[in-house]
Amino acid sequence: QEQPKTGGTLKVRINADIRATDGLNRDANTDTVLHQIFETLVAYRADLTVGPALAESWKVSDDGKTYAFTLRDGAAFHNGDAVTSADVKWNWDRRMDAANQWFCIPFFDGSQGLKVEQVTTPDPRTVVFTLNAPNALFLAQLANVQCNGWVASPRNVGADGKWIADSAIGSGPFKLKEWVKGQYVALERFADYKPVKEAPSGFAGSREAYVDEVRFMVIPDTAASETALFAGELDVLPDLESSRVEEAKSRGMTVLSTQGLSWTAILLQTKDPLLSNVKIRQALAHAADINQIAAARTNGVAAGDPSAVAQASSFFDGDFLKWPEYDPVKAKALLDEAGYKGEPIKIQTNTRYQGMYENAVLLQAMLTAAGFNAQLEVLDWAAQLDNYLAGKFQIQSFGYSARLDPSLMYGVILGDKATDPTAQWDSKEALDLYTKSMATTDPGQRKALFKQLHALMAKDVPILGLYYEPSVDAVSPKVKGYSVWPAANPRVWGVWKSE
Amino acid sequence: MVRFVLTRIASAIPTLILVSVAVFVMMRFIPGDPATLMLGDLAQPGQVEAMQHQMGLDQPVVVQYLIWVGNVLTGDFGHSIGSGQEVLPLILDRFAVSSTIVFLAVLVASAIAVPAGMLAAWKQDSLRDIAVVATSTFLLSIPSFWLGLMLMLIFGLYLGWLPIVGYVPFSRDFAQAALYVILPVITLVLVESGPIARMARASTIEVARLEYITHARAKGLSESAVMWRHAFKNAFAPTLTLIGFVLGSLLSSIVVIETVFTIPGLGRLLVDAIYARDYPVVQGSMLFVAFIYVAVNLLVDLIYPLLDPRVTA
Amino acid sequence: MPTADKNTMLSVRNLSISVGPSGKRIVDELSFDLASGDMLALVGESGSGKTMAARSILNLLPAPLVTTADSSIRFEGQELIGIAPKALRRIRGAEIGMVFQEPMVSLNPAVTIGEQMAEGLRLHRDMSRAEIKDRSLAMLERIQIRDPGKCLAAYPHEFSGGMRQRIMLASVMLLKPRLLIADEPTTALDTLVQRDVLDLMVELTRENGTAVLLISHDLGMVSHYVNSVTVMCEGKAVEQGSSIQVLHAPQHDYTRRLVDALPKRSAGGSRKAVDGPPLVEISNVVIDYPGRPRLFARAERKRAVDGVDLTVRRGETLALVGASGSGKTTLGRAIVGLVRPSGGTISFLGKAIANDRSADAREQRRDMQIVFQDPYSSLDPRQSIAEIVTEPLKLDTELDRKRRTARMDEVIEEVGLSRDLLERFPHQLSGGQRQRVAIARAIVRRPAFVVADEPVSALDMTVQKQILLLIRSLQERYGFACLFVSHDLGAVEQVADRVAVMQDGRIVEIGDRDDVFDRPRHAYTRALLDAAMLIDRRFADGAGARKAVAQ
Amino acid sequence: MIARALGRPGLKFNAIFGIIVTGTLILLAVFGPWIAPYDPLKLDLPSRLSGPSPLHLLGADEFGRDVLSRLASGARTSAWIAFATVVFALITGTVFGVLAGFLRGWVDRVIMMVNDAFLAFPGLLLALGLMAVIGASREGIILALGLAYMPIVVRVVRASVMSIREREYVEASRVMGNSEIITMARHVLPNCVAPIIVLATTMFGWIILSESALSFLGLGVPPPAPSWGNMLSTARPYIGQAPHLIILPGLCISITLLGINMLGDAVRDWLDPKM
Ligand SMILES: Nc1ncnc2c1ncn2[C@@H]1O[C@H](COP(=O)(O)OP(=O)(O)OP(=O)(O)O)[C@@H](O)[C@H]1O
Ligand SMILES: Nc1ncnc2c1ncn2[C@@H]1O[C@H](COP(=O)(O)OP(=O)(O)OP(=O)(O)O)[C@@H](O)[C@H]1O
Ligand SMILES: [Mg+2]
Ligand SMILES: [Mg+2]
Ligand code: NI
Repeated sequence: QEQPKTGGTLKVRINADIRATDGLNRDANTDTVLHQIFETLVAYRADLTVGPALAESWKVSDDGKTYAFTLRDGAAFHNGDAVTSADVKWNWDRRMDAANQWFCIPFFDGSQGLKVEQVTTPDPRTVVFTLNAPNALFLAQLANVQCNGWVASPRNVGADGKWIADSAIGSGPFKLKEWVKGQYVALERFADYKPVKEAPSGFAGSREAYVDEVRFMVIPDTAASETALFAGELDVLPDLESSRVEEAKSRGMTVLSTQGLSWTAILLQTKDPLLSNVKIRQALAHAADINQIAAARTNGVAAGDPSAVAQASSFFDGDFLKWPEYDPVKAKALLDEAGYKGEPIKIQTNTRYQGMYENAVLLQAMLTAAGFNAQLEVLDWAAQLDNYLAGKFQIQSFGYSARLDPSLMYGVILGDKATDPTAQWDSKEALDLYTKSMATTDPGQRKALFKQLHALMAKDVPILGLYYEPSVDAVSPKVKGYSVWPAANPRVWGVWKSE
Repeated sequence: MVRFVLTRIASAIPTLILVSVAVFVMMRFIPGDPATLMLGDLAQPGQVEAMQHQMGLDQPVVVQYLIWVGNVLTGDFGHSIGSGQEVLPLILDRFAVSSTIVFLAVLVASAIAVPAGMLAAWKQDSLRDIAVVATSTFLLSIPSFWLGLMLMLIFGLYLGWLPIVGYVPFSRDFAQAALYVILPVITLVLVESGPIARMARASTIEVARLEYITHARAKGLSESAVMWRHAFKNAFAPTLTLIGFVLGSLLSSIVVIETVFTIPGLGRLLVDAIYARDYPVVQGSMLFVAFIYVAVNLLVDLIYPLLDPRVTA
Repeated sequence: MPTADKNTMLSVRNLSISVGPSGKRIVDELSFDLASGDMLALVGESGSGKTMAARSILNLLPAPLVTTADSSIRFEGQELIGIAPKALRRIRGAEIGMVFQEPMVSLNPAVTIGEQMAEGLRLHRDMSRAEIKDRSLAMLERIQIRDPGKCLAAYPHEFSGGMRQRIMLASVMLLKPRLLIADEPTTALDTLVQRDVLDLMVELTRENGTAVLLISHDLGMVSHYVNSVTVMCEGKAVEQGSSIQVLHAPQHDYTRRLVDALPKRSAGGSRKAVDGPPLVEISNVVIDYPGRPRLFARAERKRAVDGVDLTVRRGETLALVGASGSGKTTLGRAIVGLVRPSGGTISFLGKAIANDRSADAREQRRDMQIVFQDPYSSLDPRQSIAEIVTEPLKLDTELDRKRRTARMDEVIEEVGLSRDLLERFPHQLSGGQRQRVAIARAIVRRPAFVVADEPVSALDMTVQKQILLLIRSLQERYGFACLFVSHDLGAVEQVADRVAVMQDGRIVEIGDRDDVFDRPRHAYTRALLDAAMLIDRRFADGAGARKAVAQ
Repeated sequence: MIARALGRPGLKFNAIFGIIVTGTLILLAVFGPWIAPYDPLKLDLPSRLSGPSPLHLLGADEFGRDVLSRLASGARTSAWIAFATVVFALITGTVFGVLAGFLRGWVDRVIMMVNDAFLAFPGLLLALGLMAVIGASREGIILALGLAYMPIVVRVVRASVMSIREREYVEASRVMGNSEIITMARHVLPNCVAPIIVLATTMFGWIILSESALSFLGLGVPPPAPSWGNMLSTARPYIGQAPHLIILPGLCISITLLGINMLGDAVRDWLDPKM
């Protein structure tokens, strides 16, 4: 193992410019960049358990209702100010202020069960959260990557109470150096960073940085970014298309991959006159060879997974793979039983996300082979999303953002279709199981609940899960210490460049 | 002169209004909106509506339009929904990039193609002519993005001579900037030389048939003097119109090249904004593109009389 | 065959021009000599190769045309065929100047007059800028261009056809070339200006000992100014000799036909049968053209016709003569409704028709027709001759196809066109034939009134004569009235019953033909006639011509 | 032109080449499905990204679909779109161009104002908008490209109508007593035909290019139906692995355009009375 060395510039691709630095106006690229600058109290480890970040440790009361976090020793903002518990509370209050439209508010205001009743700061290094009831997801939501619930310096906000444009004073291992809009975001190493003791894993643990500068290059075009990587103009290319792995390897790049958390699924509109018939849905499940689709799409990196529990998750085991097996003959029989007479079924997809498009093409071929009259309808992504939100589709090739806990994933697909068109699975029984899974903190019990949920889903087929999009990153051979993890967001600490 | 320019600009106003209305209506017609896109599958119930309300998208389209027009008239093009940047500086920034490449390309293409076309026409059916005709027809037949990809593959990837992605403004580092614009400019030059050379050739052939060219020869002028002093202006006039057209249309179609070479230009801004349903940016840049189009046409009309005095501005 | 003597300047031998090295011959074994200070005319029918012969001297043949190997053109002892390009350029412009046939297209529209005049001087003569300018100004003055200073900075399109023709001539003569080739230098000019220009040319010849090769179809002019003549027909020189000899005692058949075709006053004078009721009445008509929009000033309107009163009676021919640009065409177009008068009334058969675009007025207008000044551009290039001639008949719903064809055949015969032309298109006809098609189209519906705008100006003598006779005979047969617009007094004399003279948009004199020709009252009419007499009359009167030559 | 140097006689080289290429394109468009060895949509995952082989003569794409079959089927798509777009743009453009050029006055002003707005409006947005409204379809592309090219036709037609309406034979028709409509139909329109035909051949090539550019940006012919443009754009990621996927459709476009441009030149020469 080579010894880490400091210095150099690391160039990482992002496919679109970041949106802002306040964490409220966000997308995946924004999350990635800002999490290098800012720190949440706790963060996910690579095995999806929650570990220390800004808080070096925490204590949960016996009733499971209070969480006391101790801030990392020596934690400081990029402007030199020490990070205090008051800063944590200030950030929390700001986030929970409805005027700021933080989209994670529902996770903490009781509307989904969990409610943070109080935040107190007994001393500068201790901050205490009091909940309405014990909750399995509190830490997970605090660590939620997309929520950007990190702690920023109050100096980021001007006298008018508004975030100063492009200001980014955090406590992370890198500070913002320059943001050239549309071109790149440059970060430089924060020399006074004091890492926690725990070894780095995921977003948690030590964030010791080695490179002097990191440049997140905005390269929207995939092919161009690959070319740039091969030509040595780029060091890290996150999210390499699985089909491009061979090519990258043949050009001497290091390709790293691991199971992912973004569930790729085929949505079925159970309110559709045709698809409301469970036999037809079952026929669909029998017609689709999810293992072949997964293999073709991910080049064998990921296996098919019909359940809402990812293989990367600690809850996963073989039971979650139980599903109507691939059997076109049976599919045909079921179709006949259901009285299907070749009515056209439209599969909505888009070309913005190649995975969604290719899955749709493969599915269409399989459905056609099984006697369905399936047609592709290629839409603009925004239009497809609109349809998703309104429930306006028969079949849609879709992919969910990463959810780091199975309950969260079930939470997304479960619901009352009458009030929430984004709900895919409208089942009272399942909803009860899901609610239980959140209130229970014991992992063993939760796992059992998930199994029950999955068994129900395999009967009902409200959605056709395909696989979890693996994280596959390609890095130049000069880059050392880089690793991938299920949450997929690249981390540039712990990375150095050889020679 | 002043009056002419003013009336021309005034006559462009209905065009601009029409464009702005069309853009506005069309953008609102297309399914999907910025709030949806921003939240995606992470949206919690009610959040999309709240965001739409905050963006003012829940108001009637007519009201939205009038508010927008009112603001534009006071010079306020609004802020980008995506990045929160002010729209006008954003557009000007990106336009500086696109126009550098487009103007450079059109300039070089004209400087090569016009003389080539004219020299070819001067000796019709000579070997030189055949070479020019064959080359320009060939260039005319290559899709620009394909050519761009091939050049990128050869010079960037295999030979490694030139950078492939990105852009450096000339104001920052001239030598670097020059390196970065070479490939996109060459691609555009190759693609646009075809039509310009053909036009120059055709109009020169037309002019060379005319009596005053013979008359210039009868005066004892050398062939090159006849060509540059007598044929050039007359043959260049129609070519200028084409160059103006190329210039105008390139500014809106350069997005393809910007995509290939990852150049943060106006075209990409527009297309990305369309995909992201960033209404203020789409509206602003469309209006800007239309304005530039009108301005280029005006410029051509102003130069034209210098070449052909029969046409008064 | 002439033989070269010592002071021969230009000696052309066996000049043959063919389309491509082995194609059809356009000029066939042409030989002639020209001495310094002398004038030689090439005359002949349209398309006989005059222009090409002249162009070949400066090696300026258009693309597929070439001179054959055994041709020889010697200029001051130097062979010009096959001469090196550099030596040729020294001769072009400096030693041999050429004035092209079409003044409208011989000047570069994008270069100022001053620059185009100076160019030759700068190239061939060692002169300072100021000198060049002085010379140019002096020359422009001599050719009677008003305000020569302004002229130098102007562009060709700002001048009338006649002015451009004079400017062309000036720019060539400015260099005082040893040999001047002038191809139809006066076609666009009225008789007055025509005389001035030719006089100037003669003067220069005297001053500098310049030899002139003049190409013209105008025998009157040739006889007046030129000593020796070569008559060409289908590429061959059919007759050569002194102008008096050739024109007064033509030997060759073709020459005889040419000379016979010269217009002469029809015997019997004005016909008296024309005292019918007025057909067209024009009173106080004013016509303005909207001027070009100016940058700072308001558009200047141009008054083309300024308060004209005119009556045309049934069955008569009223000739409208006058200088180029005096408003003749404009008036004719206004009568048939193509131009709207800005004042005054035009009535046809007692009904006011000006400014009336209703279907009713259209109906009525079918009774009057126009033969345009330029027949070629008035024929749709995509219609066959048969279609062109029958088209007006289609408006008559009573006529079926058969009757239309019968009517067409009749008219075609009347205008003397052969039936095998019917399937051809306008570009496949000669100028004279096209003119006749235009006339056929105009009379096929038997209109009561026809405006004939310069129906003969583009034609050579023989064809011209045929057309004039045709008009006369058709008129006798159908009794239609005709407004005959022309600058050619010879033609007018031949066909007109009455004559109106226009100057600057006004009618300055109107009366019976004989009255106007023999007893002109207005000074302008007199000047016009004098100029014409000088040229035409002297030729008619052989003694006068001889006297002129002897001078 | 080239043939003149190659030594005539007979047809010119460009005409021959143009006719052969266009003829092949038409044949492919009509008989493509019968010539193609496979269904262009049939997946064959084991052969994905494979190069030319006896099984797939021109190789297979990222889904193992037969490239030859897809090219043949793409010819049909491209040709049909180009053809329909040209017809659409020509008909609408000619109608408006003739109206504007012949009637002048306010009709002209209104038409030209709208026309300028169309010209100043990036075709890309038009395509996106229409596609969103009509749904991704060939008809959407035809309409979008047609509307994008119509203003050019309007301009060309208007210009030639304006020059022709000043000709004396048009005046002659009026003097004859013909109504404006007859004059327009009988004398003005037929004489605009030459520039319109030349424009049509040129436009055919432009439209194939534009369609491929649109497809390249993901706005063209909706997959999985193949068009040369969308084949090119979906093949882009495999440029190094399976270069044939990008070279072949590119070549098809270039050769077709070359043929059509040459045919256009030949038509131009043929219609030019001075040649
Ligand atoms: N470029 C050319 N190619 C082939 N034939 C030509 C060309 N130019 C002229 N001709 C032919 O050459 C012949 C002679 O033409 P030319 O211009 O010398 O006649 P012209 O005697 O000057 O007649 P006009 O009195 O009408 O001017 C004509 O029959 C004409 O059709
Ligand atoms: N379309 C026009 N626009 C502006 N001025 C015009 C136009 N047509 C003619 N004129 C001007 O009107 C005047 C009369 O022209 P017109 O054509 O009637 O003369 P003409 O007597 O027929 O001359 P010519 O003998 O040369 O044919 C001229 O000064 C001319 O320059
Ligand atoms: Mg001639
Ligand atoms: Mg006239
Ligand atoms: Ni005459």
